[in-house]
Amino acid sequence: MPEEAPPEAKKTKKVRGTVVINLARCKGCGFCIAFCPPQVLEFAEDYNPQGYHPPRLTDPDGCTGCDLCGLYCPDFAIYGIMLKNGAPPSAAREKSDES
Amino acid sequence: MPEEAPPEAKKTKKVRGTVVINLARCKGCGFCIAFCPPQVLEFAEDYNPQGYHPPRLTDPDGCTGCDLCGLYCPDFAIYGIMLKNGAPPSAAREKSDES
Amino acid sequence: MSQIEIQLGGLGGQGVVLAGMTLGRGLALYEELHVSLTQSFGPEARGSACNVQIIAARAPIFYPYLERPDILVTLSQGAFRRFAPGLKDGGLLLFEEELVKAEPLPNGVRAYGVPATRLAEELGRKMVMNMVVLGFFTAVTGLLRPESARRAVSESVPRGTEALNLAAFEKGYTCGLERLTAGTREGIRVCSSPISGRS
Amino acid sequence: MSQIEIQLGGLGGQGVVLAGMTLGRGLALYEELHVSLTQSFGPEARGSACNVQIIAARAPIFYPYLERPDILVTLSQGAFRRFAPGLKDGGLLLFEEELVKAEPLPNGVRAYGVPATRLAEELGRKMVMNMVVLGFFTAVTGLLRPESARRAVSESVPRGTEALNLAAFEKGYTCGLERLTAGTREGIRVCSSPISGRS
Amino acid sequence: MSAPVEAPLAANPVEAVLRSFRMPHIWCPGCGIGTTVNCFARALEQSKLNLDKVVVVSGIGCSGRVAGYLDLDSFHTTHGRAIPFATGMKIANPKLTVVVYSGDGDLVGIGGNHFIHAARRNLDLKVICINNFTYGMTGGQMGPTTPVSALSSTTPFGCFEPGFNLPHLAESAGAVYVARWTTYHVRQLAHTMGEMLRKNGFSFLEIISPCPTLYGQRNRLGDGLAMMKHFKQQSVLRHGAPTKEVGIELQGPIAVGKFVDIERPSFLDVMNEQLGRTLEAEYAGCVKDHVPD
Amino acid sequence: MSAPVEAPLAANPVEAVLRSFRMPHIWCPGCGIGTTVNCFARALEQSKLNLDKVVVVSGIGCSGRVAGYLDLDSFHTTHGRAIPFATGMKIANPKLTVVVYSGDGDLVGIGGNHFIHAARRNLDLKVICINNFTYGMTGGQMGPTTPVSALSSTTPFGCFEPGFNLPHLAESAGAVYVARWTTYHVRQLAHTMGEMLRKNGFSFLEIISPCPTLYGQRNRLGDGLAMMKHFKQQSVLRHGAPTKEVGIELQGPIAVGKFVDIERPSFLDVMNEQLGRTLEAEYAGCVKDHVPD
Amino acid sequence: MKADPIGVLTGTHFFDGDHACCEGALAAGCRFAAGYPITPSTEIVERFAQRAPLVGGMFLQMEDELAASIAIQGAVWAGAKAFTVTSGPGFSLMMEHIGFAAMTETPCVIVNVQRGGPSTGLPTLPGQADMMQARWGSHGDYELIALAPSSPQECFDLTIHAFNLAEQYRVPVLVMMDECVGHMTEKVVIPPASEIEVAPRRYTRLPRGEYVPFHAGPDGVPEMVRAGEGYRIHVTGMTHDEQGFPAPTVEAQQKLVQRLVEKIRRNAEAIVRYEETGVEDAEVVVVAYGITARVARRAVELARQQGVRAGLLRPVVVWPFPENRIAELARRVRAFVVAEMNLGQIALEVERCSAGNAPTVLVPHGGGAVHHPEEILEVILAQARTEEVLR
Amino acid sequence: MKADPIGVLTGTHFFDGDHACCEGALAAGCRFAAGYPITPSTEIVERFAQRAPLVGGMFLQMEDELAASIAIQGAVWAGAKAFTVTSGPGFSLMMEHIGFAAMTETPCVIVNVQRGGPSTGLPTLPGQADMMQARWGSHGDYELIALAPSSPQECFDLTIHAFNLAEQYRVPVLVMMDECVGHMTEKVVIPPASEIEVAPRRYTRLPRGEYVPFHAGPDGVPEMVRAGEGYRIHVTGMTHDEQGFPAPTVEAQQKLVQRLVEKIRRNAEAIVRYEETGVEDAEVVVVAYGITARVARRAVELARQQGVRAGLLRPVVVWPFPENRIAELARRVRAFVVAEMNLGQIALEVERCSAGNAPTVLVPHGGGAVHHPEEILEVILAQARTEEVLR
Ligand SMILES: Cc1ncc(C[n+]2csc(CCOP(=O)(O)OP(=O)(O)O)c2C)c(N)n1
Ligand SMILES: Cc1ncc(C[n+]2csc(CCOP(=O)(O)OP(=O)(O)O)c2C)c(N)n1
Ligand code: SF4
Ligand code: SF4
Ligand code: SF4
Ligand code: SF4
Repeated sequence: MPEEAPPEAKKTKKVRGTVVINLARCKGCGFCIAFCPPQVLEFAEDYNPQGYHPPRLTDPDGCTGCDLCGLYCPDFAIYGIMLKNGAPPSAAREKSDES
Repeated sequence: MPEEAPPEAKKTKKVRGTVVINLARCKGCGFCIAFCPPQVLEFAEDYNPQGYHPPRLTDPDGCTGCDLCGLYCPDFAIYGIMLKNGAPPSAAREKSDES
Repeated sequence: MSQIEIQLGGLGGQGVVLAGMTLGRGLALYEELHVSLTQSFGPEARGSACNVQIIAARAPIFYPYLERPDILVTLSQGAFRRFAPGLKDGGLLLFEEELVKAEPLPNGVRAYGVPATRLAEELGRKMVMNMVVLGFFTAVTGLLRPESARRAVSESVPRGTEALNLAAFEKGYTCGLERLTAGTREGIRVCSSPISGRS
Repeated sequence: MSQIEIQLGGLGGQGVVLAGMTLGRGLALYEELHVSLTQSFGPEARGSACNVQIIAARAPIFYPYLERPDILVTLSQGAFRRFAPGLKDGGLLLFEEELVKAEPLPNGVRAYGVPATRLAEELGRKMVMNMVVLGFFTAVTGLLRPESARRAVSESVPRGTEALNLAAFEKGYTCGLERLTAGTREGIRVCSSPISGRS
Repeated sequence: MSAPVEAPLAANPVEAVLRSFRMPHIWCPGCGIGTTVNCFARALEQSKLNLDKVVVVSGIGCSGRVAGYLDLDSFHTTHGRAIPFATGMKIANPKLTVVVYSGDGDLVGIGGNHFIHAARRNLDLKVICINNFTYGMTGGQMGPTTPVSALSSTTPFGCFEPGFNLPHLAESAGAVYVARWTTYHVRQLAHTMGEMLRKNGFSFLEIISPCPTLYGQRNRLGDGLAMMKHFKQQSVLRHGAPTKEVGIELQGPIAVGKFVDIERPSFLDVMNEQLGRTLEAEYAGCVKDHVPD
Repeated sequence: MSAPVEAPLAANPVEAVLRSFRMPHIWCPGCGIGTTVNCFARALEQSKLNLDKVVVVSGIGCSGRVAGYLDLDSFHTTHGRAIPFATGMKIANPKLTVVVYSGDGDLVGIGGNHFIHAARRNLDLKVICINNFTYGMTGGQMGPTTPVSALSSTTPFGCFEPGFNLPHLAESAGAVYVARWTTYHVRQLAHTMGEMLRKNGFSFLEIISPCPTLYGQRNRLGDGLAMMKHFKQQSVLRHGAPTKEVGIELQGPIAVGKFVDIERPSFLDVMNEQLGRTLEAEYAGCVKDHVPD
Repeated sequence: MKADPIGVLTGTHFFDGDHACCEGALAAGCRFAAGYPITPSTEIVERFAQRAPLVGGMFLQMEDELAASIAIQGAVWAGAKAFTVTSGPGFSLMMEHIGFAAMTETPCVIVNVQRGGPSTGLPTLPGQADMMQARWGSHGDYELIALAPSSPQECFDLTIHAFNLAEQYRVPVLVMMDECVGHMTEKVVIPPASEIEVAPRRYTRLPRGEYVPFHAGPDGVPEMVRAGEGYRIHVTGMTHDEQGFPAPTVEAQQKLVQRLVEKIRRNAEAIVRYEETGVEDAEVVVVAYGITARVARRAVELARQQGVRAGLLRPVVVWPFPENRIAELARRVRAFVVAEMNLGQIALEVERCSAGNAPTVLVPHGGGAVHHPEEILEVILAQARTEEVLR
Repeated sequence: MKADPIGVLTGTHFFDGDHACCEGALAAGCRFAAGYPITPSTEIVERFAQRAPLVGGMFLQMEDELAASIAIQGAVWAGAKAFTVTSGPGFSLMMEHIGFAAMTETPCVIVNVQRGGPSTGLPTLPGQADMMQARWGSHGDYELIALAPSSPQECFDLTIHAFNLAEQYRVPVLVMMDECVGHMTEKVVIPPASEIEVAPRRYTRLPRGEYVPFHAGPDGVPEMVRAGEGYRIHVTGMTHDEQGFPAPTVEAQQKLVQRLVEKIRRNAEAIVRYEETGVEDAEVVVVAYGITARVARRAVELARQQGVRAGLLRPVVVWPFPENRIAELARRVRAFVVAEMNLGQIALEVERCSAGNAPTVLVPHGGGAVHHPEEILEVILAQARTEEVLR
């Protein structure tokens, strides 16, 4: 159940996941930030082209890549991925703020 | 409940009720006959103008005037009345087979 | 006369429409005539007057409604009352003799009664009265061959009831032949149909 | 010129329509002008561009649509981009200076910026930015008397929010007076309105 | 002839609320609809209501013809729309007692949406539904209550969709009074109708009724009388039964009785309360001035 | 900028079933509809279904726009009629997996009749209903789920008719699978949607979803996030609860869980069985030849 | 009869057409509205929902348009004046009940704020393509009245007029707005109640025994009663006799339907209303209604500026159509130019009525926005120069 | 393409129009019908329910006409040919979905067996008063095709034709029967399947990437796909672009609606079909359709017997209307006499198209029965003697 903090959230400080954000799509609802189990997201200060504050990752090490942000995001603007050995999967090369 | 034979049905042979039949309206469904608690109705032999056999009272003394026939008749063609002292109520003078 | 007009009238539930449809079918499919059958129900859906009108002709029929029927079949007093006056001078009337008192008979009309209900009841099913009438019609009018009519009957009635209905047809047919011999009420036999050319 | 054309553009949610309605109300009811206000939403109901068009005139208005606005108010970059090119030569542009970069400015257009969002935020409610703009408009254009505008404001905003909105109006109005004194970007003050006759 | 006594026909208790001049009615021999009208007439009489204030609204169908035979203000509306018509009427004049009297096809076939929404609103309507398991007026097609495997003119090989359990549907949508009887249960019908006339809120009565012409004969249930006897035999009295359990199949028991009779503020009660509380003295009352008593 | 890693956006698990070129979508900030689409996308993916055979049918409304954003064969029909459209589609090609995805106003407001009849038929449709307690697309009017005393543009003094208890209605009409979650319950949603994709028969999922723009703000429930938190707080897990007990009020608990999951032969099963039994070899099978695999 | 002051918001307002329409209904004495939300009409009933409880009225949101369009008729027979409002798709759903109202002679008002169609079309953008539907959309023969306001003020005025006509002729009256007029805001002057003429329901004074519910007077309109007054009437959508009972016969049909149609056709000259500008000397007459009439008026002005004698005929009442006036004009004008926000509807009527005496040229528009005046101007100029029929 | 023999009941039959219509649908390849019972149309689907399971088809009885008229469209997009049947009140309820079919270009057939209206009217008796509704009953601009059979044989033939036209133009096609034709029984010849031409659906051959769902070829008709084939199409009743996605703009509207209308208007000459009898030398031309055409034909014969050169023009396709033919004839005939079972519908079109060149005289009928031929004859004779416009 989402409300339980998953075990990975404990401060093991090993990069196991990260999020990919499509900044342009974000409408700043804050769902991803509020419901991130390890609480590693916050609003960025800048506005995106739509005039909203998208999320940003505060603690890259804390992200577990659980993709709960991805499930919550009503604008398909963010998702989490698990990383193997702390590196993004090989194909992970595109720009994340395509509009 | 209709299925219980009312106490009046016992053969006390005192005229306590009777039925009034509008012959022309009858469509011969037989409801009145089938569900008459003292079973004092039967089909007449003649046809009415609509071509149906209306009911007739077989045993005038048996009728209790309970009006169950009246409740059942889908064509408003019959009803029962209680009689005081074996006589019809004073106004009871019209012809019963008006069409 | 290039066409013949037939009307069948009765009460809803008497099977008038089925009788008409069967007759029409026999004429259309097995006598190779052009046939137009129309029906009208009474205003209310059930239990009221209904009638079937049939035109049979050698040429295509455009106007499908009767002017004045050559032949009228009445199965109820109401139908007789309503339609008999419209019968063509010299027309033919068939009627269920226990349900219809064919009076007053329009001038010049020849009439044949059939105890169709009773004949049907003899078969145990009042319902097939209409096929008795059809048999009677076939015999009396000679408008269609009995084979044509029989074929139409077996195709028109509900599956499984063919035998019963055919039996009814035969009863009516036989009765018709008898009555023909006996003559109409006026003692005049119906002449051969102008369009079928058969008697 | 017997009429003046005003356009207000922005994003859904910025209160453009309410600002326009308030302005229209002030002009129509308290300046005794004929006013026609039309609005268009973007294709989608929410979050997209919307704009209000106002015509104010001394005579009855038949054709209620703008040809080329005399005055344009833009609260979003999109609105500026879309509508600024349509502004009349010598027209007047008002814009939210933190949301709109008023460039390129069409030829001959005089422009005044207002930090409406910030002024509204000073009041604690970003929402009332539209009333700040209205105050600014009132001051800069002189099209309607501030009393007329104030009355329109109190009648147009949701019950219970009158004070807040009026405060926003005053902030905008004051700012407008200041900016007027400071001059437009081209340093030319907007001239008195041809139809109001007031400055 | 065989009537042993010449009595005033007008004394027939139903005549008082019947349009006798329109008899004979259109219903077939052995059709149960007329029987229910008898019961309704008795219920009306016993209710002591001012009949000038009682309105009957029907849709279209054999059952929908009830309105035309009752000597009340009566409205024979469009197919399926008796309830919304009645809704407008009741709200515009809350002093009317508004009875909706129609068929199952009309009320829960085409009219199903109005049925559930009216139940949800709990507007004070008395809905009497003649369930004959078929569309009678149009010639015996399958309907929303036709049981699986029953024959009808549009299911010549047997129906393959189950019919509604109407009491269950009514209750789940919000009805506060739900009962079912068959046309065999004439006294109970009159009694239940009487209760409905007194109940405030959406009340629903399903009456299982014979359509011998188009349902009975096709399904070998015989004529009207045979069907009545079948009802008698199959009925099981189950006052208070959970409505979930009272579904009907082609053969099998027919649960009858009063299943639901609860209190829940009616639409007009809630409305007056809500508007009164919010608007206080400003609330002018509902469509007030159209209704001289 | 703040994304710590540049990763393929296409890797977003929803992209595979999304029409990304149509983004941004029309839904407001904080609207829950998009969240449900995420869950649906995951469910689809995990179902291992051939997505070419999955069809989504919507009615009209904000929720009704789902069809247009999903990269499936998708049909954006008329208001309230998604279910009958889907019915025709499923019967004409039983090999399609037909999902009806729409709003509460669409499905049980104007579309209520189709809803109950489809449930009765138990045709194999997967009905996902976004319940935001209001008519979003048209500007926040009262709807069939708006609770008593809630404010809406047509109930400016508070709503005075209770909303439907949808799970109860669905079950009583005949649904074989009934569940409810809120948009807060994303994993459960994906799981339930997956079950529905496998279930044969009429299955129904109600998703309580925030409409901050038109319902939340007007009713002082705050923005989308506040509403999500409210859902989290108010939700009570009640798998298997009697649906009668799961009605929702303006404030108060929201029962969530899977309430009904029973077996009952589906429409097509009953049909094939019935026609097969009656017609034997003559039965040619249902709309058979239109469906090359 | 004068309006009941409680419903009249006397004063000068800045209203859009939707709000003005609502106030018109209230001023006309309407106390019951039923509706189902649909853009761009909903504002009318939203306002009604706000205002009604304060004046003894009620807005009922129904489950669909079928329900809304019959609920108002229930309310009417209970004694209320009632209306419903909708737009395209909802209007299509009301067709059966427009026929029911016509058949049962139930006075009621239906407002259609036209948007772009067909089907869901352009929900937020204008159209004028339901004009023929307004006349012909229900099955069977019937006649009704349809009005087309051009401004918020007219939305107010004509809504009152609609209620009055409904009562006078016992027909459904349609107010065929368009999104532009519905959402355009202008000054709306609401006079004091004492200056607003309101048609009372034509209630009978006859007692029960003498009253024949569907027996019409010389104008073809029967008197009415309401439920609950002891008349024990019967009302049916079936063909009925004068007593109101089903009479499924050719004769009853002919008598009834003929009367229903004639009560409008015979009174058409009294009902028809149009406004003319510069028609006296016009060689080209533009026919346009609703918002398009205002655009057309600009085009006519521009044409006059160019020396072309153009005029404008604006049907205010669209159904019945100003047949005679068109026929009359046809005999002396060079051409009719019909501008409407559709691909040719009222233009067909103009063409028919002009009987070949003057060509009818349509300036079509698919909807979603008004014409540009230049588009109309161009056609006016072309017609001034030619006599060819372009259609 | 030839008909699939499984659905073709080759032979000579004695059928009424309703049954013939059902057989026409089956012969045309229709394998899905959805409907809701209503007199006098139900026999069509009752037969379909009997026959369909034997030929791989299915009749689904829906909860109402709204559902029936959209369920068939779902079936069509799943690949079936589908139709629904109804009469007056049900037809009114289908109006929204006729618009949806027009907007989404869903080929489907709707049969209306006309009875007496308006409203519930005369359920068992004939009428022809839904003819204008057929053309105009849904909101917004659209065009469709409507046929009017005059005999059971034509009920068969034209139902096939209706399905073919639906496929060819991707429009809803209406078969406007009347109760008389529906319930009249005559010989119906069903040819062998190999002699029945059936229009296949115009499926695309393009692969997914290249296929543009609403991009039309030169005849204005786009190619189609069905659900489940991997094209992942989107279909909406909103104004849409060629890809099929909502495009709520004036431009998209103009382009789309214009095309929807033009694909019929431009092809009208190919679609129009009428039958003429004795028109060549006629001074008076009677225009009549459906059952009334057969009555009119008798009247024409009677007139000829009296030495009056009368002729009959029977529109077989009523919409689009044979405008050009009427216009042509108008220039040389003395008068048109329009006989229809209504109080004036198609007569208005005749009047319009004749452009004042010949008067149009209506022989109205309230419905419930056909005209008596004498009624029509009288008017023919009167017109032969006069040139006055009577209308
Ligand atoms: C809109 C519309 N659709 C269909 C019909 C045809 N119709 C008339 S009555 C009826 C069914 C009535 O069934 P039910 O309500 O069960 O009443 P019953 O005749 O069985 O008593 C139908 C479908 C109609 N009149 N109007
Ligand atoms: C026949 C018809 N009536 C009304 C409308 C207007 N309409 C469009 S969406 C909608 C309500 C949608 O509500 P809901 O299904 O709850 O979806 P939401 O927008 O809340 O997601 C309405 C009434 C319409 N399009 N068609
Ligand atoms: S959930 Fe999505 S839309 Fe909301 S803040 Fe996060 S990224 Fe933005
Ligand atoms: S119940 Fe009525 S209709 Fe039936 S037999 Fe008795 S009297 Fe006749
Ligand atoms: S058809 Fe059936 S329901 Fe209708 S009157 Fe006859 S028996 Fe009654
Ligand atoms: S109006 Fe409500 S339901 Fe519609 S997109 Fe916005 S938040 Fe979502």
